[in-house]
Amino acid sequence: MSENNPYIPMPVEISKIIDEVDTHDIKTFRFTFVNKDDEQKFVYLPGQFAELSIYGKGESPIGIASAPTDAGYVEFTVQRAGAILPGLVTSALHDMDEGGRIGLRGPLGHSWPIEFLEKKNIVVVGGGFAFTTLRSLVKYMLHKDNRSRFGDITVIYGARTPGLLCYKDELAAWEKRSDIKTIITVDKGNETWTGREGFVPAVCKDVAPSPENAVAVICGPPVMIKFTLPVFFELGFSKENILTSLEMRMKCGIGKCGRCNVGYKYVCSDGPVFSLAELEDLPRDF
Amino acid sequence: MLVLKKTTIDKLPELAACLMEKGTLVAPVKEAGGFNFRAITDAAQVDLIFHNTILSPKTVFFPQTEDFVRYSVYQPILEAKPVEPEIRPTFLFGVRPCDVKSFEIMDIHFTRTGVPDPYWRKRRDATIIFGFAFDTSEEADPAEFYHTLGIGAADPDGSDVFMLRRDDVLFLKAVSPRGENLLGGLAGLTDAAPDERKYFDDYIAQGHDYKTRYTCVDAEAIAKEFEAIFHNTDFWTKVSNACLSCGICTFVCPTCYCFDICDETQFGQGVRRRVWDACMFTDFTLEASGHNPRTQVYQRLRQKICHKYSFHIRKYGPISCVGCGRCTRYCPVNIDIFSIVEQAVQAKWYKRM
Amino acid sequence: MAISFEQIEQHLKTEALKLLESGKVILVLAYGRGYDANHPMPYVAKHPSDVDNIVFNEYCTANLARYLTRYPRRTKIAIAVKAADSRAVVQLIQEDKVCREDLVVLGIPVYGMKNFKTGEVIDSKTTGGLYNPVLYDILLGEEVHGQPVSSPYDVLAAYEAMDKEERWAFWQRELGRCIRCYACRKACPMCYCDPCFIDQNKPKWGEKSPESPGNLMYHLTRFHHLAGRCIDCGECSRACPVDIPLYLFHKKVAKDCEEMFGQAAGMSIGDKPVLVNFRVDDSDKILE
Amino acid sequence: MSFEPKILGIACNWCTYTGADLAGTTRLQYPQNIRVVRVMCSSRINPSFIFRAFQLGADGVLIGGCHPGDCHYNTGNLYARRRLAVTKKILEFSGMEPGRFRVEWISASEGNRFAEVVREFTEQIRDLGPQTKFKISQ
Repeated sequence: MSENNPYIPMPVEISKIIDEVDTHDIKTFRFTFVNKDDEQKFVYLPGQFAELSIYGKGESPIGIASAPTDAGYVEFTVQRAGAILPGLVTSALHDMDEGGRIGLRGPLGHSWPIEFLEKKNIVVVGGGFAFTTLRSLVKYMLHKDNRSRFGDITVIYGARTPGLLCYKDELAAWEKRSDIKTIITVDKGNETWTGREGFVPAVCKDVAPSPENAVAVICGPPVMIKFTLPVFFELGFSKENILTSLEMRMKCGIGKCGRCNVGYKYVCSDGPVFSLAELEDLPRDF
Repeated sequence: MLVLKKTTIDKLPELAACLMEKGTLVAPVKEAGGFNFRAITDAAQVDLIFHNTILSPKTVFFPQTEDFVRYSVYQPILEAKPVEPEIRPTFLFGVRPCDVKSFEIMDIHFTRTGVPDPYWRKRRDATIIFGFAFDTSEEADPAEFYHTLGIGAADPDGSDVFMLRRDDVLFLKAVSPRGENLLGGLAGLTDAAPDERKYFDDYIAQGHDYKTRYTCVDAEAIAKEFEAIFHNTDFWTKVSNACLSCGICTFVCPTCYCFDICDETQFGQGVRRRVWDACMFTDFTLEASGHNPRTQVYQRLRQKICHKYSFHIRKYGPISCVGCGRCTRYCPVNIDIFSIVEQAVQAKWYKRM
Repeated sequence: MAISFEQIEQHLKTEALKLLESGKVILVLAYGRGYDANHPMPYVAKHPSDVDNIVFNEYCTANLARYLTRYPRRTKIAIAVKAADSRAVVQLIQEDKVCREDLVVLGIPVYGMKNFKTGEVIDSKTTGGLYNPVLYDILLGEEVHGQPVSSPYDVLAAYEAMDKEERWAFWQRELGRCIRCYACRKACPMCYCDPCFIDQNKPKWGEKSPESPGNLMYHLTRFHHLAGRCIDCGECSRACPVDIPLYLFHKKVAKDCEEMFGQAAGMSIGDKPVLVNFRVDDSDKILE
Repeated sequence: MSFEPKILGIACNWCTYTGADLAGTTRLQYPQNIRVVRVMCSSRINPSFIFRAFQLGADGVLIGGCHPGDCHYNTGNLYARRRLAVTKKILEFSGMEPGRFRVEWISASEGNRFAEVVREFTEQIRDLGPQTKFKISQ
């Protein structure tokens, strides 16, 4: 039963832990595969997710934060969760050290539609730590082999405070590059913050990316998505060209356990990436 | 060639013993609360004088708990061992036609689409199904409505061997090649006489005339109808006012497949297993972030009914319901899925036709 | 029989109509027709025109008090209660889950109810054995007197007489059948916790799979949580799809509580539930 | 191999636990079969602790609290008394040997009494033998 059993995770080792934010509850974990075969099998594209699996605690679906162009490892940015029922997996993971081993099941779900994005101008809009799969997308597009396949890239990324911005080094590097326009905003700055202040929807309105041959890729907390979608719609983006990623409680990740459905679609196997046009076809039950 | 054999009800233990030699026999057994399918340990346990079981025969292919991996929290992950399920040739004996139909519907979900589920597939492949016609001389149970779903009281489709009882004689007909092979090798069965063959064929043909509750349901149309009333909160509140939001209807249902994956650790040793879950439970969709898209009873009942009569149709084609009536029969407050469907049918499209 | 089911149904309809029309309540919790006459279901009448759908017959066993905690406070509700159900209402008032002022209690004096699944007559074996509601604003009919009264605890004698090994085997067998559909807790008017202790994952009190240890933990703790609160309506056992006689254990705990603390659950609004109360002169003997 | 009972002691911080301390500091001998968990008050003890302890292999559970009337929080042990009485009845009706569960009031000055109770209880459990009913098989 161990061969090709979709429920059995592959072992991975934590090779690096990066503390992303000043509240220390969001960390990026870099994993290397214990079995080299697994690395060959783990072929993914930005936007997909995987189940992080710790025996005795459970499994947790997390978006892949690294890009397929990062050879030899995969990264996941994980927040310590638990509002009503404690997040057992994320807490256990946060308590682990480099060298620890856990299980990984994936890649799961559909990626951002790379072929559809090719030759188009891309507007990437992210908020908070939901930026993970967007970071993967941006890294993928910025890779020297891929950059020419895409048009202009604009990144609009916001967090509540400067300390809560993830991937600070990378953001700084992007800001220096000429082939990507990076706009970073915080809801409320501090004494050292010299960048923009303001909510993501307002900033989007302000920046007003052109809808001409452009696709908006949006991911963030529900309230940000709720207010950002209309902004892009007003800017003239068609519903097919506004993409977002949904979240639901998942267990199996392969469309069998039946809990992550929105209408007739399973978020895990039919999503998590949906265009606004697709979402409008589904009942508002998420 | 049509193989039709017969035996008598009092010789049932002999037939059971014969099957038990060849593998595991799963058959209806009378228990304290009613009948259930159980692995038979004593041939005399098999009891065919039943209407239908409490839990559906899906328990054979999709047991309530299925172990995936055994692990120890003290040992590295590489020491975790996948659990090899013990799967022997199985004879699933005495399954009602509507339940046989449910296997076909579940096959679509588990093995015919997406990533196949290895456990369902292996168990399914190892099993020979003995369908068993309803007794059409009895009055139908008021909860049943398989007629609505186009299933007859004596449909042999999907079975490997199909059985029917005439007083104290039990006829067994091979439906599939596997069934034919099996029947040929079973001792103690005698060939049926020509007039009995006629009786058998007539009985099956007449199965469709046997009336359970009926309403005109067309898969495509009903799917659309439920989509149209999905946001009609008044309708859903009304039908769910009585709902207790327990898990009975989903646990007894032959086509409900939702499960949870849990890690259960005792004394440092644990097993990761899947356990049935129910969309009626409050924490079914509760995310770790605290967000729960279905906090209200009406949302959960709506999910259940729309899943069966709308989402499943759009995703896989058939209606995910076989009209066995279990959910209605065991509901502590008599919520009836048939009445809800009927109300939805009467709501609009039926009138338009 | 002093009063027929048809008369009660008539009274129920009349009172419900009056209450809804006058605006004194915004909803009436009563019984409506299910898929056939023998299978009525709880029904919520919100509009005077809904009143026609109200029915009452011998199969109307459900305890409607279960639905009270589903509505926000200050919702004006009229509720039809039979004897045991009225105790549930009293108990909920004691626990401050509902306000007395929000409720119009329509009492139904009745005996000879039947289980709609089995047709069995429901008497003091599975429920409290009372005929008249202990609390009502409007009585639909007249109080029943002169019927034989038997103790609800008589049925326990056989089980108390068992030795502990036999009893252990009995409960192992019964609770071992549990499929963890949680109908017992959902049918129970007193089980209103969200999340229920068994759904908590830190600490994880019991296993989720339907095997003996988890079942034992779930049921024993549930019996404990209902100690001094169970009003003996028997709904848990009737809801159970595999017929586990949960009422026996609940009755036993109720009996012990009554003996030790001298108070039965849900009999008077002024009482305090026994386990959130104490007397300085409680005897240490109860611990022996 | 002779049977060594495993006993879970749950003791209130103010009386029984301090009493146990006193037993220790005065070098009183009592069996090592008891593992004491300290809680702030006997009324903090959730009955599930007791069921779970038995499930996880305790052969006996001993609960210690302040004498009624002496509770550090005035009334905690009075609630606990009622609650634990119910726990005892439930264990009994489920078929568990009643002798495996005991509640004792032991004050901070009763080191002797603590040692005595533990000795007595351990012997009692030893006589009852291993607890197999609730224990989850490995």
